[in-house]
Amino acid sequence: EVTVFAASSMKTVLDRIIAGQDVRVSYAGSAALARQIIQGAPADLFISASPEWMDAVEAEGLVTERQDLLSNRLVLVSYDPAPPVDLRKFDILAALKGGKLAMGLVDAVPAGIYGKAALESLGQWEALAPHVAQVDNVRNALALVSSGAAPMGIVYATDAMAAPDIHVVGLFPKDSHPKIIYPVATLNDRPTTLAVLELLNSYKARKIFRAGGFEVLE
Amino acid sequence: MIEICIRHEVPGFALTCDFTAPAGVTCLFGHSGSGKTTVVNAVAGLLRPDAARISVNGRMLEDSGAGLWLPPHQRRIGYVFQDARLFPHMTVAGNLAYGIPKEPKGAAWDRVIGILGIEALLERKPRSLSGGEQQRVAIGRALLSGPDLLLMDEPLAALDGPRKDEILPYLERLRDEVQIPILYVSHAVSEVARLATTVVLLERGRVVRSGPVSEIFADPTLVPVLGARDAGAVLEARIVRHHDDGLTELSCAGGTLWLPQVNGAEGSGLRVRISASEVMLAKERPEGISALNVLEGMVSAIRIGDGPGAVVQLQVGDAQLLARITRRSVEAMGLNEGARVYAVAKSVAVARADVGAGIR
Amino acid sequence: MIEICIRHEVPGFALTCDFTAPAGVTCLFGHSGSGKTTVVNAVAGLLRPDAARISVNGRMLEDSGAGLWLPPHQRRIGYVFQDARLFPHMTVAGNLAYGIPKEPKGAAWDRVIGILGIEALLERKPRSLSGGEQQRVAIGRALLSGPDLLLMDEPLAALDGPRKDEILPYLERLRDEVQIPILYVSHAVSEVARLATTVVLLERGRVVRSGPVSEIFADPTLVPVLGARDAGAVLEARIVRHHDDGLTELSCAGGTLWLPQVNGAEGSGLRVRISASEVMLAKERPEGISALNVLEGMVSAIRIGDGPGAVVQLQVGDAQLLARITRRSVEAMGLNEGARVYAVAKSVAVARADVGAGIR
Amino acid sequence: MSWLSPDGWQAVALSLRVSLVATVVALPFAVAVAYALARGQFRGRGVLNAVVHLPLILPPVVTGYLLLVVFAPRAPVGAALDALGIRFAFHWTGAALAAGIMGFPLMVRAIRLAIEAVDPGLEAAAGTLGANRWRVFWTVTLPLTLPGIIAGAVLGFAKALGEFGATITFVSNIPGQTQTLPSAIYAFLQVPGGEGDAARLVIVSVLLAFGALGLSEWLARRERQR
Amino acid sequence: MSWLSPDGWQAVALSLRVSLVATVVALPFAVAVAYALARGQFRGRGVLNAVVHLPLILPPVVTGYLLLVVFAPRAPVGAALDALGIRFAFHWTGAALAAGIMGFPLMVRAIRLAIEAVDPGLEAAAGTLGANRWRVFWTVTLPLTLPGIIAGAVLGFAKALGEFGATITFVSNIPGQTQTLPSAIYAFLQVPGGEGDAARLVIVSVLLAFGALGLSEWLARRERQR
Ligand SMILES: Nc1ncnc2c1ncn2[C@@H]1O[C@H](COP(=O)(O)OP(=O)(O)OP(=O)(O)O)[C@@H](O)[C@H]1O
Ligand SMILES: Nc1ncnc2c1ncn2[C@@H]1O[C@H](COP(=O)(O)OP(=O)(O)OP(=O)(O)O)[C@@H](O)[C@H]1O
Ligand code: MOO
Ligand SMILES: [Mg+2]
Ligand SMILES: [Mg+2]
Repeated sequence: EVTVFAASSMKTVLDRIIAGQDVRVSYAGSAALARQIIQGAPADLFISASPEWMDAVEAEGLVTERQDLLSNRLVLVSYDPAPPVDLRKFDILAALKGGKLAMGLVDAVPAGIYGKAALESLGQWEALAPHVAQVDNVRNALALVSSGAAPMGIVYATDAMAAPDIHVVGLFPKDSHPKIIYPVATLNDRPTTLAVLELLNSYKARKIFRAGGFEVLE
Repeated sequence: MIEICIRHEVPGFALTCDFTAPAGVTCLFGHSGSGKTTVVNAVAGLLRPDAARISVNGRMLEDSGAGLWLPPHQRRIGYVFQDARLFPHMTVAGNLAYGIPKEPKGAAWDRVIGILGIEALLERKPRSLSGGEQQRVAIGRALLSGPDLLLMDEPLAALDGPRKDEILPYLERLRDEVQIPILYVSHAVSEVARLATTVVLLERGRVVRSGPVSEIFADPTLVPVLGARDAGAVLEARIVRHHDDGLTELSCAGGTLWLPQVNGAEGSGLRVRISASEVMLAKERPEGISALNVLEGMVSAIRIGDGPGAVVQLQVGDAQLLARITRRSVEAMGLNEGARVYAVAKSVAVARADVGAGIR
Repeated sequence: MIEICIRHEVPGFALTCDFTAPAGVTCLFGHSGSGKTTVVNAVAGLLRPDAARISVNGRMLEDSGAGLWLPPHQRRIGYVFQDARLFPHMTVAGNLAYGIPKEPKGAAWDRVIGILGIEALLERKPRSLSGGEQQRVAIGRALLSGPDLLLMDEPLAALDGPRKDEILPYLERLRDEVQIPILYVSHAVSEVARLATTVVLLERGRVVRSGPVSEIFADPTLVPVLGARDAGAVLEARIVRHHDDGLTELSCAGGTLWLPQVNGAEGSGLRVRISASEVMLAKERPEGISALNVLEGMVSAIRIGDGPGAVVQLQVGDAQLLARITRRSVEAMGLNEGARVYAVAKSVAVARADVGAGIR
Repeated sequence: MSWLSPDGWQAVALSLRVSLVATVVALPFAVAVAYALARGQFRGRGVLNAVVHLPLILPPVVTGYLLLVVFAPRAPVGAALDALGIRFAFHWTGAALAAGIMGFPLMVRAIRLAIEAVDPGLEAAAGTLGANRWRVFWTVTLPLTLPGIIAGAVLGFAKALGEFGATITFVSNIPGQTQTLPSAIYAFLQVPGGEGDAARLVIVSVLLAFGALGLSEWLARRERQR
Repeated sequence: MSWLSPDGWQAVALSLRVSLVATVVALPFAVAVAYALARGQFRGRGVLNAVVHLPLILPPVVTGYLLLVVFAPRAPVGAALDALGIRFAFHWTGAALAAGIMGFPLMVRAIRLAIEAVDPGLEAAAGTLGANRWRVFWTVTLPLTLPGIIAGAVLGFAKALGEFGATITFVSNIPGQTQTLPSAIYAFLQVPGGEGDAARLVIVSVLLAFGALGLSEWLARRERQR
């Protein structure tokens, strides 16, 4: 039996890929998982939502093989229906109409860090900073928007895609923030572990990842 | 005047209690479990009986027929519980003021505090008071709430002898100086005899006798009910003179009584209880004896008990006296109804705990 | 034999208490706050005095000089508290068995339960017992723990009169049938007189007098300490015959006494207390009176009090009797030391609560 | 001060305010509910008891999520309150609400035990002295329950200081507005190497709570000695 | 059953096991600490009291982190225990440890209040009957504290059922191994469309806790009536 530690945003797609396999997945925040692995958790594979935490694990000499598995896009979502716009020419502050912009923790969780970088490169961060409501993970940012507590939020395209009750206003340009990377690493060389890595790279898996909104990295 | 009529049933106990009590102290008297507390709680509104009509001085507190039931706080009733129930987080003054509708405290305040002798305690917390002091404060608290009726459920039962003696005189002053009716529960005969105007005798939830205290206590047929040891007549007396040697001369129906220093103005009335077991009978007026009280009377009834004792009732003037002596003496002295005899009682023995107003 | 020597100081109170008590019941007697409970607690080990030497039948429980201090559970002491302190979560049987080292319960179990009359209560919980029953169980529990010494701190103070009477006979049977010393605290004279072999009189933390009960109670100089009302001599008497009319004939130092039915075999000894206030004095032997007890004696001391009273000590045979009469009578009768007088006491009055073994 | 970042100090100040307000505001409700549970004989007592315990039982995220669904400005309740000028969402008051709700069962438990220990005889005595139920409660039951109320308040305050999951889900983490100590600590723990900063905040938070505990023990002792 | 996924049922079973074990194992320690705090007169009483409250004050993530740092297989303590065959990290026993520690202050508070209400006179009486301190504790203090112990146990059990932050941080979220109800709920809430599954688990968790509450109220009532 193989144990995979995976960032919790992977749950939908990963559950589908490993269905019927002898694989258990522990979903939690990347920081918690990385720390646990560093402290000796019995994980065979680690899928992180942030390259930094994978770096931390690798620095401990625990990684046997590492690969950038997936990428993602940042999107601006809104509670009210809105026509798609080009975010390069869109005044988010005005569109908030005094409400909050929901994001992950801008210094702590990956979606927040990427989002802040994007806003900075678009020259909107200064103005928006006081209006940002930060939450501990992207899903809670999405919840803020879908409950109407925040009129808009910055989340992953994958989250936006699966949430029927919110509206995508626009995709942030790829070059507005560092590339979003979900690295995967094996933590031992057991054949069963390698088999799971193979499974993640299989055609079927790619199909599921893409269907879930991810971009599959070669 | 209190009119009480209560029907109440709980598994194993049925209460049917009707009585009317005039002003003064009405003692509910009866064995443990006879229903005394139940009656008092019903009057206070702490218990809701199956059916009841209760009125105090004409004001209806409860009339189950008419669907009337006043909650306790609207009954204007003062309740002194056996266990004081002072509020531990308040000072004595705070406890006393609790039931007073509004400031300023007025004359009643000083008067009640004076009667009860609790001036010095006002700033203290209840925990630091002795049992007797606590009960006095509890009485003051009930009084100061300006009640139409005072309920006292064995207010002295938890106290030992000396502390009882300390507080009884205050109760007497209450009875004599405060003009509200008191319903008093006790199974201590000496308390009842000393305080009661009216006695209501309860037995197994029913009123078996009620009437003025002198009548009930002089009734030899009630001796078994009251308890042989504690039977004894209650006499009304009047202070004639306080003598220099510390004795007080009293006149009562049957003649002159001498008691050690009794408080009270010359001419004022008081009540003396002469315990049946302390009365000695003599055929001739005894001479050269230390006992000062000798009353001449006529045997009006003799009740021979199951044991070695007998109770003799004497008509002394227009009052009655009881004497508890041995059957052997009844025979030896040839006593029978109508015989003239002398009742002899020591001053110090009579003084015991049975005279109104504090003596030792 | 108990040897006790305690020094203890707390702010405002210093205890210096030395006494040796023979077998039987030793009563610690004294006003509230005189240090009785402090002594008992020190003996039990519940309080650690500044300095103490305490031994029971030669076994040292505490010797501060030698650094010896046994904790309570190693002292083999039975303590009956004023407030029973039964374990509420155990049945009566559970409470009784608590201090018994090991099963099986053996003969002591049946004997103690028999003496205390608690067979019928064994399966009940303490909460449902009356106060008197609770104290009996507490006594049984202490006894069954097989103590070398029994401590009783006002075991009856919380009980009212009838309940006291109910339990006193059990204590007397204890004293007479169980051969362990008892240290008994009380400020009720009648209890002390009835139970004590030895009396230790405490005042403000110091032993003011100690000695056999008959000596202490017949001492007119101690009347103010004991309380005038409760003073009275204790006489040793012997049962001569139980008569058919319910009276028991006793012989004592000064002559014959007649009391209502006393339990006890003919020939057995018992103790009679004749309260000073119940003794009447006469110059001539009175005739034709209901009082059966007339003892001839000689005035051995007269103590005139501050009030109207006086205490007269009589030498009656080789025993002493006290009579409390008025000063007026002392003068009227021309009493002085050496005068021959007759002491008169009613059978029923003497019988009060002061004879060993339960009578009403 | 350089030991903590300005954001850190801000979080400390905010956490104190949030916890104090949460405790002070929740306390009367806790007392009322505890009284009802201890003395009441009404239908639905069991249900009330269960509902009060909910925040203890539910994962904090769920509680936060439920709060969000109820109090969001667009939700019916939230909108109604908004119209009255009462705001919870993204406001420190919301943090206080979350903290208060999370600490509520702890307060109620402690206070209820204390009320159950008050002698009903004293309340009956107050009744016979003319005090209606309301006055009896204020002048007798409540003062006698004080030690338990203090214990409950401290428990609630401590819990409020530590509350994280429900707070961040409900009011997110706006520095100076809703970033309490636990949120700040969490944020530091999410980035590699943030443990040192987190540790400093943990120390502050522990010191605060110990202060509250010490104060409560002292108050309780004083109360007992009176 | 199709109402819950197999993983869901597994989480329910695990949560029950974890909470029960946590409560049962923590209870004796809670009683001992409560007794020491209520009756002890030793130095460091204040410190003990403060330390006991720590899990309440600290954000659960911090508690979880500290547990991880202490009990992980690579940490000294964890390694030592591992050598003895005792495993906490990433094992259901670790979830129980976290749950027990988080519920500990609640248990201690309730039990301490109950012990403080036991009449020391009864303990002294037991002493004079020859019982040493140990026997007095077992036969007198403890039985009289029972209602408080029941209350404390239920509070601890409820808290254990709801514990999330410390658990997921310490032992991760491994299905069948360390995935308790709250972790499972969390996982469902992390993905769009998981709310329905989460809600079902929430209902189960609420029902379990209500059952425990009802049981405790019933036990307490029975105890009082005896
Ligand atoms: N709730 C109840 N259920 C059953 N019986 C009750 C209840 N309350 C009182 N009783 C019974 O009613 C009877 C009268 O009780 P009450 O307390 O009035 O007696 P009392 O005369 O005050 O006795 P005491 O002198 O011992 O105080 C007793 O036999 C008691 O057992
Ligand atoms: N811890 C203490 N601190 C100060 N004074 C104390 C303390 N314990 C007892 N005392 C004082 O010691 C004295 C003796 O107390 P003790 O309880 O022995 O009296 P007692 O003779 O048993 O009285 P009572 O008959 O009222 O029971 C009292 O004046 C009491 O106030
Ligand atoms: O209820 Mo928590 O898991 O302590 O925030
Ligand atoms: Mg009664
Ligand atoms: Mg004492």
